[in-house]
Parts: sequence; structure tokens; C-alpha cells
Amino acid sequence: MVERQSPLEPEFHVGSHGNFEHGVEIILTETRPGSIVQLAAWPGEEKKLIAAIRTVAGLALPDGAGGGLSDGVKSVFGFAPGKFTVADEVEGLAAAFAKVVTPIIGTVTDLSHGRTAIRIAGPKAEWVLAKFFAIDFALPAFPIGAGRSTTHHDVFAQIQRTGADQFDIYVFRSFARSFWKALCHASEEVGYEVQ
Amino acid sequence: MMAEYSAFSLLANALKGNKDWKPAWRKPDPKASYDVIIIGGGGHGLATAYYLAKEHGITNVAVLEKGWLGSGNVGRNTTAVRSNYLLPANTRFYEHSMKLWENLSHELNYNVMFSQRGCLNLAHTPAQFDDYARRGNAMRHLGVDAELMTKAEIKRLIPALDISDSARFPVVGGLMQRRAGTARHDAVAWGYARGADRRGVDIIENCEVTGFLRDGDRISGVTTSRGDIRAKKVAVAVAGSTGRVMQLAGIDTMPIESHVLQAFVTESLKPFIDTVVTFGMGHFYMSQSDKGGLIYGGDIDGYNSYAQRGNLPVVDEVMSEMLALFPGLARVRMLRSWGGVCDMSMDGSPIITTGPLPGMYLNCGWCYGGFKATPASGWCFAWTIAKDQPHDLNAPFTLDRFHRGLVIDDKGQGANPRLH
Amino acid sequence: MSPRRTDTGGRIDRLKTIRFTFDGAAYTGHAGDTLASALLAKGVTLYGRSFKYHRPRGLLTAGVEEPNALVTVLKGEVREPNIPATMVEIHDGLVAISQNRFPSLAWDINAVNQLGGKILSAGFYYKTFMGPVFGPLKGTRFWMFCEHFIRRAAGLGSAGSAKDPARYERMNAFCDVLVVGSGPAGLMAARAAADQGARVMLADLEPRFGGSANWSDETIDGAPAADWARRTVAQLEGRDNVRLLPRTTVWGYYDNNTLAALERVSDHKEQPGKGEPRHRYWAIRAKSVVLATGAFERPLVFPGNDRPGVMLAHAAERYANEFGVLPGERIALFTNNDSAYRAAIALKKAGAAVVAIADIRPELSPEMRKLAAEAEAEIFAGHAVVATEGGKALSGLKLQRFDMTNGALIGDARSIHADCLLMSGGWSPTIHLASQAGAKAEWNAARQAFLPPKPTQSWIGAGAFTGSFSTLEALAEGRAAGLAAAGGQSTPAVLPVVEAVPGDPDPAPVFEIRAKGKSFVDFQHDVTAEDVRLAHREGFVSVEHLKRYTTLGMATDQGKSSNVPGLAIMAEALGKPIPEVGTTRFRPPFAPVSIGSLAAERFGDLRPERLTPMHDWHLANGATMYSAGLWYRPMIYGHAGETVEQAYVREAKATRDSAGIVDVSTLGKIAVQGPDAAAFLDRVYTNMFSTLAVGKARYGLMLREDGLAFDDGTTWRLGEQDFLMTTTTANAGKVMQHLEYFLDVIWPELKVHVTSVTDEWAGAAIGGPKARQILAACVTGTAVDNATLPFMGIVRGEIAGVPVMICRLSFSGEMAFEVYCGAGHGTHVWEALVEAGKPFGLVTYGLEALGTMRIEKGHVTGAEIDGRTTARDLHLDWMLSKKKPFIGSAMMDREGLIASDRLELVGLIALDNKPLNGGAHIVEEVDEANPHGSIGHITACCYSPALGKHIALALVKAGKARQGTRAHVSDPLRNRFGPVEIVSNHFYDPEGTRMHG
Amino acid sequence: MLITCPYCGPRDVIEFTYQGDGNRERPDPASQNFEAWNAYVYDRLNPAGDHNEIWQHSGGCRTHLRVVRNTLTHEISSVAFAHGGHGSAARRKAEDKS
Repeated sequence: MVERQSPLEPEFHVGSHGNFEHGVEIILTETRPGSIVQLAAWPGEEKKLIAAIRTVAGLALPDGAGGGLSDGVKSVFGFAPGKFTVADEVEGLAAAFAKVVTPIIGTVTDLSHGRTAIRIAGPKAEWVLAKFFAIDFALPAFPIGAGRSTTHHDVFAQIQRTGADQFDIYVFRSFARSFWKALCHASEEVGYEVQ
Repeated sequence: MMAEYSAFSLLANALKGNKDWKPAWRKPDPKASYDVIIIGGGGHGLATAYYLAKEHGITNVAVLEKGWLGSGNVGRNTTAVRSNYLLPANTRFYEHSMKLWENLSHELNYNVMFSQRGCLNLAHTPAQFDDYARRGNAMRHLGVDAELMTKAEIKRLIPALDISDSARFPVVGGLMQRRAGTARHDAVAWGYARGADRRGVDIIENCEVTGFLRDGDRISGVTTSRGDIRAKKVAVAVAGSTGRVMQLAGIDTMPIESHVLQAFVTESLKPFIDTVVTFGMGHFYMSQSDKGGLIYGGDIDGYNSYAQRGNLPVVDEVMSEMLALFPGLARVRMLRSWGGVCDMSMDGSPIITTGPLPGMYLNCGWCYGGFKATPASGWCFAWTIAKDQPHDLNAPFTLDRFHRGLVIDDKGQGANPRLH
Repeated sequence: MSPRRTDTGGRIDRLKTIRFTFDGAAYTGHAGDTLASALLAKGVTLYGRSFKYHRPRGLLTAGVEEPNALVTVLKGEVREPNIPATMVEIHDGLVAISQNRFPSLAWDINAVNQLGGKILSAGFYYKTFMGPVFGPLKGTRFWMFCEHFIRRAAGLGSAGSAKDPARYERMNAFCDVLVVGSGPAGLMAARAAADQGARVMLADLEPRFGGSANWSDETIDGAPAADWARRTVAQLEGRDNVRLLPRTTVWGYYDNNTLAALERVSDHKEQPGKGEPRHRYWAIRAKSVVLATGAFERPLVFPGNDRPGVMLAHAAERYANEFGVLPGERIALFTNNDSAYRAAIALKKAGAAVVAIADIRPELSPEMRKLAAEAEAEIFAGHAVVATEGGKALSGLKLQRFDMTNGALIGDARSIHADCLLMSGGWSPTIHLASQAGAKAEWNAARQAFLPPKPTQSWIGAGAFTGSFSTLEALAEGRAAGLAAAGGQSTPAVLPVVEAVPGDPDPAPVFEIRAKGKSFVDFQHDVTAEDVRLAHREGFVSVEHLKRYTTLGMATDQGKSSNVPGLAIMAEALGKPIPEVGTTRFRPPFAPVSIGSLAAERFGDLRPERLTPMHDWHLANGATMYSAGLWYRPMIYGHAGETVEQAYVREAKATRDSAGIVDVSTLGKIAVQGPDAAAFLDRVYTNMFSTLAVGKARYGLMLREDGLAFDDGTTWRLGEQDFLMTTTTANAGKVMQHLEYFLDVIWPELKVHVTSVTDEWAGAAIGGPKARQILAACVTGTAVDNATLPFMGIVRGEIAGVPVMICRLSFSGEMAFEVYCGAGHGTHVWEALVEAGKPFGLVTYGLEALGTMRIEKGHVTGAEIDGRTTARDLHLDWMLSKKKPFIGSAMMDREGLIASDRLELVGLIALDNKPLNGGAHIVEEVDEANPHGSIGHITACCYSPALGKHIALALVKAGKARQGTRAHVSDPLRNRFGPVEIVSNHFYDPEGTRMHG
Repeated sequence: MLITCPYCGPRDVIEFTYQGDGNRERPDPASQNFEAWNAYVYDRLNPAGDHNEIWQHSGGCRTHLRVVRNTLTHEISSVAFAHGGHGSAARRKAEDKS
């Protein structure tokens, strides 16, 4: 298997940065899932798609807009009406879904190469993300597991909260390096570590 | 008859404690009827009245303004005057305007402070430079001044500009129109008002048009907050409110959307930039007023609005583009922002025409280019009203050009007003 | 005698000494001082020069509304002009200089303007400088000559051109209740809302929370008000549902309760922390807002009211109580209301002599008389100040009996010796944010002030903002507002006990004392009462005309203290009540905001960079990058010593001779999936796609609704219901939105999903006579011969262990293939292709060579599909299906779009064998002196290595019919004129034998 | 300005793209009624007051929304998915004629 190149490579500097002498309050990393798949149901077929997600990924989606969950290996969340992003540590998710999500239910689009997943964690994660996105990151407004589609100027992002202090951000690969640099820059104030 | 303004009259009046100055224009009550009523006491309406009187001898004219004179876009713009258009219909028209600007202070005996400090469009890629060359050459082929500038020449002209190669969008050159410049916006309204008034035009403020009078199919006057006024001809020059006024005439749809455009000024600074400059990789333009404030703006907010107020996304975008060109301005402060309502037409070009109803004449669709057009707009509209047909210069700016596929689309954006 | 530091008192830290300079002189102050208070403590009386007359000016205020004392703060090469000294917190190493003076603040040449006095009245510019009607100075020249000097005299501070090294940041915040202002009302509101469990933000533009509590002599619950404020703040600090924002000016109230605020994070520090911004721009979406923004005191308008040493009464009170500074030793007061008596007490307590209180009102309450007695001040009821004396500091003033019913001055003036005159003309609630929020203020005749309107957005007012000027009212209203804003029920509660000096909140309705001499209304812009009356005389009577004609209220303080007096004087001239003159609508910002803060994180980084998967490879292999929208693409891979032209000619030639490879990853790619995908594409494209076989690609053209050409590209049918659409790089986003709009709004019944997969795929186009051999050498799992992979065919295989999709299509006109693989494998596959190509002489080529080959082939791009051309203009009418309607089909045949004189695509060959220029025009006859008669323009040009000629594509009027004729390029901008032959746009291999080959 | 997307909740206007007058009705694709086509492409209702508009939540879920917004105050009184059916709050005159 040929390893995938990360778009962040030249700007990915493992170690502590910024104001870390006062404590590291942010951990940044690239999660590099093997699969990122977009699933979309035709109107009225959403339930079947959700069932398919349970079958293939073993994840039971909660009801409601932007609902989602993560088991640490696989993650799923809704980002638009009838549309979901599913990520898995291993490759091959798109093929697995293609067998289950029939044309009657909806479509499967493989974005494993096209999106870059960046994880931001730590006590200041909400603070740093609030510098970029005009959405409310407070836990009651953005519960664990939930997903959001939003944008920072030209950079479109899907964000899933995967922990009280942890968010996974999916951005277009071509923008990933620029976004990463901006994220690092914005984290300097509170001290950050790249892992 | 009001006195001529001059250095001498200033001195003479100063010696008398400035007690003898007279109102710049009369405040008459409306008469029962006029030959021509112009709805809209903005720059275009006032200029139209002035040229009707001066060029066509039609002086039994009333200009009706719903609020205070010049309260629309003539007093809310960023004061740039230029004729650097791509398409011939626009270039010819705006160049006619430029020629009128060049003698306007004399003509009106009112210093409108038209200052030909130049307008420079910055290009940031070789392809854009070629695009600007196309436009500059189009201008030159119509006898309008234009020149290309190199990076080094630009740096000499605007030392504060970032021309480094490390800029996100490095400057590769620019298109300069030296005869372009700025004018004092309010003075244009006041100068035309005074000029029209001196020729007998009635300028009636606080007179809101509430409906149209009809004689059969023909528009024969207006109802207003100050009573009914009859007229042989009713001209509409209310850019920004065109939708509202045309609705009063029963015309619900127009090839126009009203959008809000924000503008900004910084605190006063010592001379910083001597010319009008525009950014090529976004939408940003800036000049410096005689008082020292940097006056600048960018895109429209991008949604229908009559509110004369915008929102933050455009504010942030404009300031970001400003600093991309002038990184030294980060610590300078924005003093004031405001919003004007623009008639965004479907091709980015204006409408100056007879009709669309009998007895009516329409001047609208100025997008955000109306200020520089003021003299030519008034001049052509007066012609159209007086002769019941357009002048060659405004003949292309019809209302039916959209349906006929004869659009004048300088930006090539199609029927998408928010992109013009 | 002069101002000085008091022996005790103030909320400064007298143990901490801070060193700074002003105009080069070294000073010391204390922690907690502003530049204004520290300089005042050192006896400085002269702070700035006014805008027009360059009059010497002292401190008028102690806060954000300061019009006079503007300074430039220097940080190395970086300048921050026009900052009120009252808003600069001193720190060690602070360097500030005065402005608008030459050569020095004390001796300013432009002070000569004062002699111009009456000539330089309001609006004088409009009446002169027109110049002669003929001769060398006609037209605009004379004005521009004069303007040159006017501009140099105008302006305040200077901006720098050095890039500010500071960092600016934006922060998005959400809260239930935003409280603006932290005086007693704001603190009570914040506490009450926080007690309800609401998410609360409390912002104050001052470094210290507490507002008037910091400088009033009042007590709250038995302790000094400042202590009460400190305790309340401490309680709020401990709560995790409260965010406190000191040094934060809420400056904008936008739609749907979106507020903008500026936090000055590190201006008060010698050095910011690592990564710490200078300013933080808060965009706050608040469910509800409590406006507790207080009120501004107004000056009185009388001759000499601008002399250094004349100050607002509450400002002096503040300097004394908050900063421990006395603005003078012998202080006189001039007032039309009770509030100034507090200042008398405060200054007396702080150690000054209060020599006189001139009160416009003939009748004074016993309470005021008692206060005056306490201050040991002589009272002059029914008197007014009619003159002040002194140069750069006040030495005395003149009083005269005044009849407030008719404004008459009676009897002889008497002189009073004083070094400081305090004035109070009543108070104007700080209603700016409420006005920005969209409603019109209401005049209150009793308060002689504009009070906040009924809310049009979700806000609640409290305290002086509402016209309730007492602290007790502020506490009660603040609590009620906080509760209501948090959605709590108003319950009876015991409010803190306030001990305060009494006072009637209503002033006498007098704003101006008319006597001989210049009386200033707008201090910074030098607008006098006479200027306002001149505006009236000339008919500039509406409030907006007044503003614009005189520039009243347009200075950096935005008329915070001058608007109401100006209106009052106009109203009197008109004989109308004030509200009939009009109210000014306040617009953002409440106070000036740094442009850096508004650009925030985009300062120095305007747009993100968009990079292809092979970006780093290109850089490592000598590519010169070209910025195309947000993308970066290789322009050339230059060799040492090559010019751009030499490089692209070499690359294009090598491609046509053997093979070349180019990164095409930037092409827009859209997955079009679903049972109705084919039917949808038939509607979107002008040609048919439902007939396309699986495993084949087709070139498609889209029109806009108005019938003009929109975009082109190939679309690949990967499965029965699965298409991969490609778009031009520039239009990818637009096409995506176009498709989404039609699917979502117009044809929701179609079962089609569109997804941007631009970034999923890396794309490399490899073309040239050897291209197939190179592929054959590295592709496994499929053959690439003509049978397996015919023109427009698609196969799947592997390259270097990576799955790839290969489509045989050509932009260069050569036998060519587009190789797509997962973006993460892009460089891997690219390197494998380059390696496989080595034996075949494969070159990498950039945009320039790509452009050259496309010009040779006559393919169109954005330069020709420019939003004004039709399919026919571009000779693409063969693609307009007659079998079906498509987007634009109904509109494409309108008269203007089929006119005979439209610009049509042609080719040009330079007959003088010299380079052509993009943007050059085409004429039938050259006229170098007077260029005219343009019939079109060049859209793209190059030297064609295949033809050995300089060629171009052009759009020319009725161009098709001109093929085979001669014309000329006319490029006066670059002085390039010369003959060309008009030919077909298909210069090279028009039959396409090479790509089909 | 905030628009409450039925899926994403209240979001800043920066996330949205304006798609104009929502009263326009596209003629049948095969229609040869040029007046109707012209009206659809070029003519707009432009009221001072409540306006039916189409917005795309382009920086979010990318659905199109039918929004009723007051052009004098920017107040939004309703938001719904655009594909939920065409609004009929303000019928245009051109349609009535055709």
C-alpha cells in the first residue's frame, strides 16, 4: 500500500510552540483517517441511510440536525439535510457503503483524499476555534458527537466535537496547509503542541 | 439675483461680519403646475434641472426632494470621478461627464473641488495587466487618456503601497487615468442647486411624492406631501429608491435591485496618498480627502436593502484588502462608516430613457457609479426630456436593452446585480 | 500656578513610577495614569492644535470624547496617530508626540490661520479657488494648485508606511446578555443577569470597571462607590458564566443583535506576551443587550471657551478623584445645571480653591447654595462667562449678569482671576449604540437631551443612558435590565444604599452666551457659533446640511459633545424647537477603531493559499509559480539563464516533439450522481450527455440563463448514474453554485447529488507523440492502446501501485491523456510518470506553455468566455443541441445576441514578426497619433514554436467574415502598432490528426 | 445579520450567498414565451418592506433557503428550505399577464 502524502507536511512541526512556557493549552494533530465518505439520502430515504450507517459502521446516529457520534475509530455526523460524513481509521469505507447504499436510498462519495482531518484538543480549543468560526462552540450549544458545517472566509469546514475539549475539523485538502498554519498561529497565544 | 462667489466677495463679506450672505438656493412653495417636474433632489435630479434651464431654456421646472437636498447617494459616495470603462457606450458617456467636470466649478460659480489627481487600477497578475491594457486601449481609441504604469512608477507615486513580491497578490503594474480624480460630493449637489435656482428652477425640499396623477394613460403630475403638482413632463431621478417610486406608478418589477453599499473614512491624516487607487484582487478603492481622511469602500453587501446600513462581513473584507495594499495603516483608525442604497441594474450600466409610461422619463440604475456620472447624466437626461428622444450618448442606455439582448455588461457578470 | 498632583487620593498606584516621553521630553507618572492625567499632573496645559485655526488647546475631557488632546503614539517605526491622550494608558517606554503643529506645539506657524478668521468661515472653500476662466490656470489647475497647500495644512497626525509587526485577532462570541458599560448600572445588570445563570459579557472601554463609581464622591452601602464597584467586579470575576472585557469599546450595533467591540489587549504593556494580539475584535452575537453607556457632559458655548485651562466639570472631578490630579489651583465654574456643584466639592476636597461659581440660572436651590458654601465658593447666580484670558494657559475670565429668558447680558463685566475654568452645559445620554441599532432618538425638553428611542432590536437601557442621572436610579434600572435581559422575573429586592449629593437632573435650556469673540461649538474642527448662524443664513438648516456645510461633528470625536449645542444654536436661529431641526443618526463606530483589528487575522494574510498535491514537487523542481485565483500553478520550469519566453517555447516545443506533462489538479471537479444525473446534465449542458456511454467522456458547454457562454469542460461518465464533471479552474465555485441552485430551487424533483471533488483527485495531463508510450511504460492493469483507450475513452489501472483513472483527451492538440489519482498519491504518481518519461524526453510544462499550445489550437478559456460572448461568437454553435431545451436555450437567439457586428473569435498572425501584446486592439487603419476605430482586441497571444510566428487569439467585430484579410494591431499604451493577418482560430493541426493519431 | 438556517441554526450572513428575488418563476424549459423568460431573467420585485428571497447557506449545509426579510429593517420573519415549495406571498405582474 502506498502511503498517502499529507498536505501539511512541510508545516507540520512536532513539538511545543508559542507561549508554551506558560503551559500548553492546545494539542494539534492530523488524524489521517483512512476513509472519509460522504453519504447523501434522497428525500424520504434518510432513515434507510441511517440504518445503512449502523450496518456498515456500527454507529447509531442520534436524531436531529447535526447529530453524530464517534467511537474513537469511526465517526459520523450529519452536516446537511439527509447528508452525513463518515470517517474511519482504515481505508475501504466507500466500497463498503457502496454495497449497502443502493441508488434507491442515495449516493456515496469518497472524499478520503479530498478532505484533511485536523484535530484540536485542550482547554483552549473553544477559544482558538472561536477565532475562526462564527459558531457557538460552548458545550450546550455544540454537544459531543455533533457536527457543524461552517466556513472561515474561503475555507469550508465540517467540524465534529469528539470530546469535551476536542474537535475534528475536516477541510478541503488544497486549503489544509493554509488553514493549519493559521491554526498554529492562532494557538501561539495559549501555547500549543503538535503531535 | 444672488451674488457671484469669489475671493473678493469672501473678503467683502468678511469685513461685514459675514452678515450679508444669502441662501444658496430659495425655499419656494410648490406651484400648481410646471413644465417639468423632476422627482429627486439628488445630484442627478439637480443637474438635470440645471441643464434643462441652461441648455434648453426650460426653466419652469420643479425639483421635488422628499428630505433634505442631496440626502441620497450624492452625499454618501466615495467621491471618485473617472471615465476608465471598457465598453464604448460607457466610456463615451463617462468621458462626456469628465469633460463637464473639468469646467464645472467655473460653470456653476461654485468650487466643487474637482481635483484631477488620477485613478490607478492595480493589476496583480500578467493576465490582469493585459485585461487592463485592453481597457486602457479601448479608452485611448475613444480619445480618453490612459496609460500603463510599471511597478517602479507606482512605487514612486504611492510610496506607502506594498509592492513587494512577498505580498499575497503582488502588484505587477497598473492602469492610470490621470484626468480622473475626486470632487467634494456635497458641493456638487449644492452647486447644481444654486445654479438651477439662479436660472429660475424651484427646488422644493421636504416634499415627498406619494403618487402619480394621470390624464388617461399619460402621467400628468404627482401627488405629494405638499399637495398635487401638475406637469407636462415628469422625470424620475431617484436612484436608490427607483423601485419604490416606480411602484407608485404601478410598475412593480424593474431590471433593478436596491443594494446597500458601505463607505468608510479614517481620521484625518497628513497627506498619505495623492491619487485614487483600486485593488485588483478584490474590490477596494481609496483616496484621501482634502481634510485628510482616507475615504474608501469595497463591495456592496449583496442583498436587497433600503436601510442605508450594512453589516460586518463587508467591513472586515474592505479593511483586510486595505491592509493588503497599505500594511502601514493597521494603526490608523476608521472614524465613520455609512451606507448608501444603490440601484443595481442587470448589466451594471445605467438607464436614461423616455418612458416607460407616456409623460414619464426615467433615470436610474447607476449601480455604484452614479457620482462621477452626475454632470453627463443630468446633461443627457435634460436632452432626453427636452427633445423627447435620447442623445446619442445615452441612446444605448434604454430600459428594453435587457430583453433585447443589448446589455452593456462591463464586468461580464450577466443578470446578477450583486456581482456588478 | 499650574495643575499639579494632589498629595493623596486617586486610584493610581503612587508606589509605581512610570517613565515616558512626550514631544521628546521625559516625564514620569504612576501606574493607573493616562497620558493626559500624567501630563496634567506635571503642569502641562498645552496638548494640541485645532484643525483649522491651529489654536492652542488643552484638555477638555478625561475620556473617549476628547476633541483636543490628540497625540501620535510611536512604537519604533510604527505610528499610531490621533489617539486622545485621555485614552492612552502610560507604560514604561511610551513615546508620544503632539500633532498638527510646525515646528513645535508651542510655536506653530499655521496659527497664522487665525488671522484669516472671518474669511475662513464655514463653507469658504466653495466660494473661491475657482481660478481664471482662461489661461494656463483654467479648468481645474488653479484649484489643484491651492489644494496642494490646503492638504498640507489640513490633516492631524501622520500615518506610517512601515508594516505594523503587531498581531490583530478576531473573536466570535455568543452570549445571553451583553452589558455595555460597567458603571453602577452596568455592574448591577451584569450581576443580576449572572445570578440568573445567563451567559454574560461585560464590556467597558476604560481599563477600570466602575464608571462613575471611580470618580464620584458617593458611597454605596456605606463604602466609597469605587470599593463597591471593585467588590462587585470581584464577584463577577469568579463566575464561569461571566466574561469581563475591560479596555473594550463596543463600537457597532449591527443587525440581529450582532455587536462589534474592540479590546485593546496589549496597548498598555511595554511588550505584548508571546502570540498576544495588540487588539482583539469581538464579534458578539448577544441574545439581549443591556446598554448602560452613561452620558457625556456638554460644554457651554461662550467666547474663549476653547482656551487651555477650560475643561468640562466632571472631567476635573475625574482628574481629582480618579487620578489625584488638580487641573488648577484657582478654579472657577460655569454651569447651567446642578451636576457641576459636585465638581466644586471634589476639587475643594482635593486642595484647590474654588473661586467662583457662575450659574446661568437666577434662582438656585438651597442645596446648591449649601454645596457652594461647602466649597467656599462665591456664587454668581444669573451670570455667565463672557470672555477668558491667557495664552497657552488660562489666567482669568470675565463674568457678566445674564438674562436666560432672552440671552441678554446686563451691566458691566467683572474679572476673575483663575487658572482653570470648569463648565457644564448639561448631559447627553450616550445613545449611539441604540441609534445604530436602527431607531430615532427622542428629544426630552426637561433634560434638554436626546433620550434613547424605543428598542428596535433586543436591548434594554439602564442608568444615565436612559436619562436617569442619579446613582440610585442607575442601580435600580441596572438590576431590572439585567434581570429582564436574562429572562428573569423582576422581584422586589433591597437595593444598595446610596449616599450622594443631591441635584436636579434638568439643566437650564441655555447652550450659548452670545458675546463678542469666537465661541466654539466643535472644538476640533473649529466650528464656531457664528459658523452655525452663517450656515443658517445660507440655507443649510437641516441637521445634515449643518454638519456637512460647517463640518460640525465630523471630527475624530464625532461630535460627542458638540452635536446638541450645535443643534440648539441652529434651532434658535430658525426659531424652531430643537427636535424639528432633526436628529443625527449615529453610525458605526461609536469611537474610532483600528483598521488592523478589523482585518484581524487577515492582516498580512488576505486569502488562504490553495495548493495542488504536487505543489512542493513543483517548487523543488524549479517551477516559477503563478497565482491563479487562490491557487498557485507552475508558470514555467525555467532553466538557468532562460527568459520566460524561452522557457515556455522550449516546453511547448518539447511537448509537440516528444511529450510534456502538466499539473491539472486545479480544474474544478464535481461528482454528479443519482438516477437523474444524465437528464440533469442534458439540461445543464448545451449538448447531450444522456447518450454518453459509460467509460467515455465528452466536451460540454454551459450557457447562463441569459444565453451567453458560461463555462466549458469535459464530463466523464464513470457509471450509469455517476458522472465526473470538470470545469475551468476559475469557474469551479460558480458552476457548483449554479448546479446546486437548479437542483435545489428549480428542479427539486430531480434525484441528483452534486459534490465538489476537486480536492479528491490529483490530475496530470500528459501529451505529445510519445505520451502513449510513456503511459504504456508505467501503467499496469490496463492497456492504453487505441482500441482499449480510444479518443475520449476512460480506463482504470495502476501506476506505481496506485489506482489511477485515465481519460484520453487533449487540450494541447497532441495525443494526450489525463491521469487522475487520489490526491494523497498525486506526487507519487507524478514522479512515476516523470520517471517513466525520462527515456522519451518528457518535459514538465507550466501555464505559459499550456497557454501557447491552446492558442495554437484555438481553444477558448476565460479570456474569450468573458461573460459577454455567445457560443456563436466562439464558433461553438455546433454544440447547441436542437433536440432539447437547455439552460440558456430560450434566451440565446435574442436580437442583440445574433447581431451581425458582434465580436467573434479569430486568429491573428503578426506580419511584422514582432511580439503581440494581450489587450492590444485591432483597427483597420493605423493612426498612431489619434488611435480610433477599434474593431476588437487580442485576448491571448504568444510566440508559436509550432508555427514559428507571433500569433494571437482575438475577438473582432464580424471577425469570421474578415478571415483572410489584413488589419493592424493598435496598442497605444505600449506603442506597438503593426500589420496582422486575420485567420481562423485553429492555427495548428485543424483536422486534429495529431490527437486522434 | 443572522439567518436562522432550518438545519444549522442561526448563522452569520457571511456564510450565505444571496440569490435574489424569490418570486421569480422559471418558465417551462421548452416554453417559447419570451416575455415570461425575460421577466424571469431580468425583472425583479424590489419592495421596500417584506421581500421573498432565496439565499444559499453556501458556507454551511449548502441548501437554498426561502427567506422573508424586510428590506427597510433587515428583520427576518421567516426562513424555510427552498425546495419545500415555491412561495406565493407576492405574485409578480409579468406572470399574471403571461
